[in-house]
Amino acid sequence: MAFFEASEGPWPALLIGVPLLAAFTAIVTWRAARLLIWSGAAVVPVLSVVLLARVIHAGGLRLPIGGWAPPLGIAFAVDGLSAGFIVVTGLVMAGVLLFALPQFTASAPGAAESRAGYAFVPLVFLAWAALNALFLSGDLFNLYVALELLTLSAVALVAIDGRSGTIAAAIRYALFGLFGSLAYLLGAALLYAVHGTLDMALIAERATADGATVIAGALMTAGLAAKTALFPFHAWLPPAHSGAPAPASAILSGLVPKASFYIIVRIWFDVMPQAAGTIMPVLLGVLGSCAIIYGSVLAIRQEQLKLVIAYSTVAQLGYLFLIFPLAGGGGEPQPWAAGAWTGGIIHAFSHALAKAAMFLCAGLFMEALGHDRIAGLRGAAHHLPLTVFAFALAGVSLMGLPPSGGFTAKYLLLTASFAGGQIGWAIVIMVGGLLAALYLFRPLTYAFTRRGLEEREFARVPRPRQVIPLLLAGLSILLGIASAAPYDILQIGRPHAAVEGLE
Amino acid sequence: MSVLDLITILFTGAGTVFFIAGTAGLLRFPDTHSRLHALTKADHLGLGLIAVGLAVQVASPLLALKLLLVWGLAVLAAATTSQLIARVALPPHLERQKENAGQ
Amino acid sequence: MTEMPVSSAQLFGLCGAALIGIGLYGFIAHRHLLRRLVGFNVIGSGVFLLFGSTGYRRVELGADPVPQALVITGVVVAVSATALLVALIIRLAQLTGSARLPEESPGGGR
Amino acid sequence: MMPLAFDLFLCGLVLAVAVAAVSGRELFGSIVFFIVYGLLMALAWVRLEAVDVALTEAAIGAGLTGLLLVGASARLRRLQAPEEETGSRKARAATAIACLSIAGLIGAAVLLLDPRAPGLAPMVDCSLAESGVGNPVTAVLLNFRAYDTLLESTVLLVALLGVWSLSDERSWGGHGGLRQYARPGGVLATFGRTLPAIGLIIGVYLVWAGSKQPGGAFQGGTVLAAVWLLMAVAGVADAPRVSNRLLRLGLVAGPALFLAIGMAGAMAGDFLRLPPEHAGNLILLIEAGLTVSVAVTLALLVVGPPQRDLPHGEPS
Repeated sequence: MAFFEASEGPWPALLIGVPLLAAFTAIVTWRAARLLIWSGAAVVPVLSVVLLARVIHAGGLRLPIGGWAPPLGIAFAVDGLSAGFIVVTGLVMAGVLLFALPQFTASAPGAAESRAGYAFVPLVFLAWAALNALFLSGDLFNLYVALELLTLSAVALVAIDGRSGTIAAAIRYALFGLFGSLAYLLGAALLYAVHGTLDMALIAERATADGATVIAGALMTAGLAAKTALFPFHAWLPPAHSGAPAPASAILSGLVPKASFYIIVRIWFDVMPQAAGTIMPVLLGVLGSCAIIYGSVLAIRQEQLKLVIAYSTVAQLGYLFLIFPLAGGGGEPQPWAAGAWTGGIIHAFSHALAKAAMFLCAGLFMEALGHDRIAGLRGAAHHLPLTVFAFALAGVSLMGLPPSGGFTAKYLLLTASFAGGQIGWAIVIMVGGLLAALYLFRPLTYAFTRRGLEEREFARVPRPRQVIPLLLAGLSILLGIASAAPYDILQIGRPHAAVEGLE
Repeated sequence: MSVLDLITILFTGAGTVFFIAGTAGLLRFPDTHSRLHALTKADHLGLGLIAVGLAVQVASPLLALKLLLVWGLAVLAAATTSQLIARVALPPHLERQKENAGQ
Repeated sequence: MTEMPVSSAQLFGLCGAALIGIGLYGFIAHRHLLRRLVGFNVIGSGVFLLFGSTGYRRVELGADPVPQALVITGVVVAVSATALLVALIIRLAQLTGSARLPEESPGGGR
Repeated sequence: MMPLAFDLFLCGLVLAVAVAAVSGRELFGSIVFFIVYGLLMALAWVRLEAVDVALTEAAIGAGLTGLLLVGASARLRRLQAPEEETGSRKARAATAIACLSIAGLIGAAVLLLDPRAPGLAPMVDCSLAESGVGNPVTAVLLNFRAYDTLLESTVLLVALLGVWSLSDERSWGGHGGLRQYARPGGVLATFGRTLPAIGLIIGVYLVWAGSKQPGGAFQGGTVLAAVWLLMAVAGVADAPRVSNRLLRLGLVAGPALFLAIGMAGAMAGDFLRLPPEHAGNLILLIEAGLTVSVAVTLALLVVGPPQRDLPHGEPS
């Protein structure tokens, strides 16, 4: 209770309450969807920034909910990491909703309610509430409920297109996702049985490396890794992410897997770092490396743009897991750990922004062309220059070229692996960047080819919609240009051991 | 051992026998409908007997009434569900016949 | 009170662990999606039973209500997931005539 | 020794039925075994002195889940979706060994737990007086950890949105695809008219009793949902159109009321705080709202996506 003042007041609650209220309203009346999107996209990101400002001002916050302090009650736990994720979520969600506005809301005042339109708007708001709830939560079981809310809305979003292929993809995703949630829940139950609380901060104080705790950690990690599509649990991701409508794909690929990754990070860096041992971090790193190589190679082989982007997500999620061998593990904190940890998180942010931008670009290509075959992108740069530019900008971040957020992230990871004498990870990171260049240059090359211009029919795409992916891609670049700010913000509320080091 | 105890043993014992018979039917009968037949008849007679056997043991008459109420509700619920299951379990061709006949 | 080799709480906890294994088998070994769903629900109730059993270790204090409340929440979440999956499976069968997932191919896609 | 022997027997039975449910030769039989399994599970919960969970397990875990599965198997059979053949014997054996070792690992974790750990029971007892209710499980669900329950009530909504979105484009806004099984004037139709009254009383009683005894919004709501479904199946009431505004209000009423009370607290300083002097009434209010929403949502989840246009000669 020491860190909390009543003046911190309603910000965390509003970040969950406002999207929920929007979702409830949208369930009752689809006519309000347009208004809800505009106001939601305006209000919630502002709330996230206010929360971030409070965190910068006051440091980490702990707010017991309902006046019941843990272990009996649940507390919001906010630090730089959670505030950062909430702001990125806010930006991506706002962009996606505005992008989807003409697609999923009434075009004319008297238009009839449509199936997909009715479901899409509340589902996105519910996913938003779930993401915010997840990043704000300080309680393991509460995380489970938020995670399930997120998973089910994500599954519904995958299936919203209604074709048999996407239904099958949604089922496969649901099976992986729900199984992952159960494994996580089992781990949380065991931790409660050992420590008598579900509050993460309290468990961190009490945690030891006893057998039951280690088994619990392994179960939770396995379940969450399946939800994060870590190799070899990645099979569900490409069909699910490429089959959904573009705005849904942007959320699914940019944000949803980050949520389960966030929990893994919380578990191994905050809750029970001493139980990590030496094998688990290396195993996660190896699987991450496999994901980078395997995902990239398959991305190169795809013929459809959305599948390229989806396989690229498999690869890019792999980088996130390199922070476990580079920054984690039991034993004394290493001087390079803070750099690697921050690099991994910045990678998550920049990938969220860049990948959302890419899927929105793919959506625009599909709208203009009616398909997303790479070979059919000829002339795109001429007809949709803004979109191609946004795609290229996002690509710069994914490849890790300066001055993007992706570059900062990979630079920090590389530095850490050299500093720690773990050259193997560095090689994987560099090879991964090279492969990313290969799979992204192919669509870009086609887009810039002018040959065969006359045979391609490009439908007109309104300019404001083209600006949204451009803004998102621009933000992922900005993350690299102004990399000092996210670096400092992420250290807020971190245990001291992790902050020292790389200066 | 009082007379009441004897009644309890007698009734619950008889109830158990019916349950076992019902379960044997469930396991041995060839199709859903005959299994249903075994279950609904035997088990609810068994449940009633056990409820009576227990009712004579409890202290307050209200509690005894509750036990019997449980039996009554179980019978009603079972009658309804068995109707439903029986209809769901009709093979498709019979079902279509039934639908055609109904319309 | 005589020392038992296992307590009731441990017994039900072990039973939960075994149920998880049984459910997992059904979840992995079958291809028919409804059967996988049955497996999923068996895993779920095994997890719940294990969770609940740990709240029953100190009988003299009374059963711990926190795991009970959380299990109720879990059961409701599980039925929500089951309902969504049932609808998806039926839709898949309506569209493709089969209640199984098409085989995976690394080409992925439609 | 007797209780332990009974527990041992019960666990053995549960495991045997679970094996039957997972590996039954035909799908329908395996689902029936799953329902039996759920009921035995409820018995296990009673043995763990968790009557609230037992009620939930019986109503939702066995009843509603069973209903969903039975309904699905019937629909699949009507679609003539073929039954399956499982993989090779070798693959199945490998799977079985893997599952066995995972279960063993989890079992080991169970045995490693400290048998004397008290959990939070003493703390719940201490704060029970301030919670506004006498049933500790209800106190945890609707006061100490009310936030979980708020999110949980929206999970149901997400599932329903997902189910609805699976309709045909042209059936959107129409009625749910529930089949009516009753012949007019048949046994089922009679039950459909007589049982709802009893069910209504039981459902409301479960919610009302939840503040002091086992019961609550989710258990009561399930019973009410079952009553409604029974009426629909028996042809007494029709599944409503998904475009019905009143229906949609009913869906969100409970969670929205819950959220409103929570936000009122947040504005006063503490999200979801229930002042001890009003906590009892507020919880009853939230439970009443949740019961309506849970009942409507669960019933509609069973009904499934909108599938048919206005049925002929059926009063809406």
